[in-house]
Amino acid sequence: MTDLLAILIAALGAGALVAPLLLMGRSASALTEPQKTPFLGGSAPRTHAWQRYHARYYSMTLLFIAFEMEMMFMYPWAVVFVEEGMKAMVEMGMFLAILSIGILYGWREGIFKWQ
Amino acid sequence: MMAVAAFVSLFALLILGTALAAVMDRAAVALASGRPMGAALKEPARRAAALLLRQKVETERPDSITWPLAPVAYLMLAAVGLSVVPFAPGVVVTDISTGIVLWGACEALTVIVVFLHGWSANAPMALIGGYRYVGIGLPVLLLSMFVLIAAALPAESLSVVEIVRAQEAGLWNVVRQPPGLALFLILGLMLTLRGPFDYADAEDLAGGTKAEASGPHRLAWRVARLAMLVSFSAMAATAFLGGYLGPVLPGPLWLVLKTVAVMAAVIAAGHMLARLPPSRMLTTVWVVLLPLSFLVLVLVGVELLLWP
Amino acid sequence: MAVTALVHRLAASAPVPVFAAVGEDGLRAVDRLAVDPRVDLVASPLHAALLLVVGTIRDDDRPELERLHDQLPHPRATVSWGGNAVFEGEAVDGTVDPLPLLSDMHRALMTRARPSEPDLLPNAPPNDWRGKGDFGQGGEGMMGGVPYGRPMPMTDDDMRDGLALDAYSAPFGPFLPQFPAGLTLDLTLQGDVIQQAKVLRPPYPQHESGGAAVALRHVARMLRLLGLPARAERVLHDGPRERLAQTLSRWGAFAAIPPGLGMIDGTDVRGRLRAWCAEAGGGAGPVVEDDGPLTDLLPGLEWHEAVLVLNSLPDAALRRLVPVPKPDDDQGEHKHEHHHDHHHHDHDHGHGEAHG
Amino acid sequence: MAVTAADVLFWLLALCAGVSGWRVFATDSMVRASFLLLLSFLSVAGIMLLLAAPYIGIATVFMMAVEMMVMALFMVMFMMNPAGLNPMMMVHQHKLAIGAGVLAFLGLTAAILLTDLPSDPVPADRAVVHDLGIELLGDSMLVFETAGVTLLATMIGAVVLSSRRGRYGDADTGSRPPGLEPGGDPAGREPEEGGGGHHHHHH
Repeated sequence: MTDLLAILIAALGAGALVAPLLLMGRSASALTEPQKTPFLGGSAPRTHAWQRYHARYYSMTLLFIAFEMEMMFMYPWAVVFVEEGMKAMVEMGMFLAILSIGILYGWREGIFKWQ
Repeated sequence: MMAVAAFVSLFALLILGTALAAVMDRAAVALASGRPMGAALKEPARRAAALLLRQKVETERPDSITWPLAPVAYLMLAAVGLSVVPFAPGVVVTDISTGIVLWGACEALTVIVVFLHGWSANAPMALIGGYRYVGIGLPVLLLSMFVLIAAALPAESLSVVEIVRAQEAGLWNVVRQPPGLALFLILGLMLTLRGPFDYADAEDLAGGTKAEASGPHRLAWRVARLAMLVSFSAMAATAFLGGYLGPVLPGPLWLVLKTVAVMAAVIAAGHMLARLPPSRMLTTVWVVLLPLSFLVLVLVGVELLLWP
Repeated sequence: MAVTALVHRLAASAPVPVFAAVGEDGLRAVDRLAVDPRVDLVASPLHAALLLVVGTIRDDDRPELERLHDQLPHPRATVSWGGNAVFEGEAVDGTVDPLPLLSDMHRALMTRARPSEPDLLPNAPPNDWRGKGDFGQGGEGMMGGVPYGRPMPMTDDDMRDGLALDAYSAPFGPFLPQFPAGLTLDLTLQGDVIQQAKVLRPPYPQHESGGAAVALRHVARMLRLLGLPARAERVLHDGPRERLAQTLSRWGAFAAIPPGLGMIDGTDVRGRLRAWCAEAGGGAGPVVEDDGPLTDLLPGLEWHEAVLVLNSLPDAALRRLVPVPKPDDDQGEHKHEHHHDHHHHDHDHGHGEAHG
Repeated sequence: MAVTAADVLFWLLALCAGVSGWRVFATDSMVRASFLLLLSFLSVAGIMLLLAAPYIGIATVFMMAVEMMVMALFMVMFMMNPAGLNPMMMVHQHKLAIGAGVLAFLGLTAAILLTDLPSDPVPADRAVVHDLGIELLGDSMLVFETAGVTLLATMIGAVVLSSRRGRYGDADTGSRPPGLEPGGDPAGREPEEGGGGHHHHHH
């Protein structure tokens, strides 16, 4: 519990430092419609910018998620590495082999490029 | 008592470190560009004051909750990241047994915060900046997981305090695994949106996620970026350079000195190399840097087996 | 209060944040201003206190210039430097150094000694939306109407992976700092990849004869776009010199640019950057003979790559590659955007009809 | 019974988890929905820290952060009106949904109240991560290896399904949306409309 409390206090304390800034900058004059136009080098946008955004790396994110899950096993493994010695070393080989195959396959399929 | 000392140290390091980072940042620009150095000391305060006096403009229909929240959350994450760093033996805000996992979680949340900053303005330049940052930021997270796990191997613990203790008993991690520190610095560039890893706030997008931020909002974003630099540098100094360890001088001073050294290295690295287009960088991270971090892990593992 | 006074005093001595709107023959002056430590040449008008209009501005670009002016946060002011477009603020001759004036005006703005300039455009949303629609936000159904004043982007095909998501189509320019000055492109993007490009207005002629100094400024611009602004300033600071290309390779500038990008006449962006470097050392600059339209070069490129391509071209070649648009070109082109097939004129705000 | 600080924290976190979980279905923006869900998970992670489960707790934060980020990317990609500029209903079949919700709530509550839950307090300083590591390299080795291979299969499957470019050419070559009736016209957007973007002419 002390851990959680300490983390919360650190976070909220830091937030309180910068939050006043966000209440400033309003007083001078009211915002007008032309001021609110998003910047396009002078031109006016036709539509909202929010859209079904075509993130060009979407295949990569799927590989990334599986990768990430695999890596969550590595934290407990790291703690017992010295204790388990050779067994853990072989285990690591297994880990890295799986991850490397994932990377190699993804690379061949070109998912690390902008689709 | 120790707890109070820890909190005081945390906020002192965060606030003073941010101010110093701002000065160092200007000094680095002066050094790299050939401008006179004289102004670097006062310029950050002057720029901050000028931002304070300007109006905060909002776009037509922003996400008015997440937009102002992004800089605040960014700074909060810097503080949480710093909370696992011990300032002296026994002086640490939280000696959580999974310190490096907590640090990793802060990294992941930072990617979200930067994305939200880009998304919330509902403006094209900011949107592109936010999205392409996610594309590069996510795989760089994996890099940092590997190098931090490698740093934790000799300590037999995920606690940052234990990692320092292991370095006290044995070698500093920078000696044991120098490429680990180099790879970790890449994470620093990514977390603080700098130089070759500044995909969010880049020049080619007219400022990217900050293109629509003005006045105090922009100041808050800048402060948060610098605070994250301090937090990252303290973590790098602790995980690789022995943290508060060192002869003659008191521990906290050593930590500050090493933190400043890492800050200088990250700032310098930001001016060192050209930025790749995102597609090219994505391939580089997965195909070159990530396998390199595998190698670091194998290296440390073999080393520990041979010389336990 | 003492604190307020201190903040005002500090702010007054800050580097002057300037957004430069570059017109005909204005580029050289702006590039010179960019290396001055007393000025902070910013990338977005939202970061600026002063709008600096450099060189002659076309009449066509006046509405855009006015919109740019209004995007600056208060307190703000305009300075026209050697140009024609003075709608407000101060003007200086092109031969005079504007820095003293810029500093004075910024100081006056920050200490509230000079009033902020009011908007030039009427205070009206792009389309009338208040109180319309089911929820009073101007929208209809799922995607229709003009929620909060603008329609939503609509679905379109994608040229790269065939995933039909929303296409964002907008005019970019003429004062976008990372585009050649004056160039206005009608771009359709999916994500950050350009699907279609059409030239609305050509870049401003800069009437530069070439030579080492011009080449050096081109190199500096490329370096800024590659994320090395301080190095770019150093290059300008040190002046023309030989073996510049070797220095750039040490910084990874060539390695960063994908090979084959923006290939014209057998030379890619990398090759043209190398030629700029050679010219800065007294050699020959990049030669771009092909006159195929620029708009064929851009589709399929990601934003960062497209910006690199645009900035790698010499001024004269760029103008040759840009087909001069016919006057009525604007009208018939946006048929595919069936939701707002009327053209947005820059002047008529507040007309909300014709939306499906 | 005295109220401890841990109790207060627990109720605050539980409230935050519940409220943000509810707001997920009450917001119009896909991005907000994703990150409200994340906030809910963060609160649950806080409760896990209270339960002296630091690894599971922090790992939840880590995993959920990246997963919600990726979820937000895909939600925005595939939902019309992703930012909710026009308000919309995130829930359908209200009566059924309310009925199912109430039933599930009652069932779970009953299960909690009626079960005789074992009480086995874990000391806060127990080295749980170490124990987990020993378990993974000991008795649970096979489970763990199987999970690794399963994840590899996931990676390859995800790449196969989502990547367009491949060794044997584009994945969608010759593909067309299925018809609404057998042999009918492709569903979805009309070809004319979809091809409308290509009506531009070069000059």
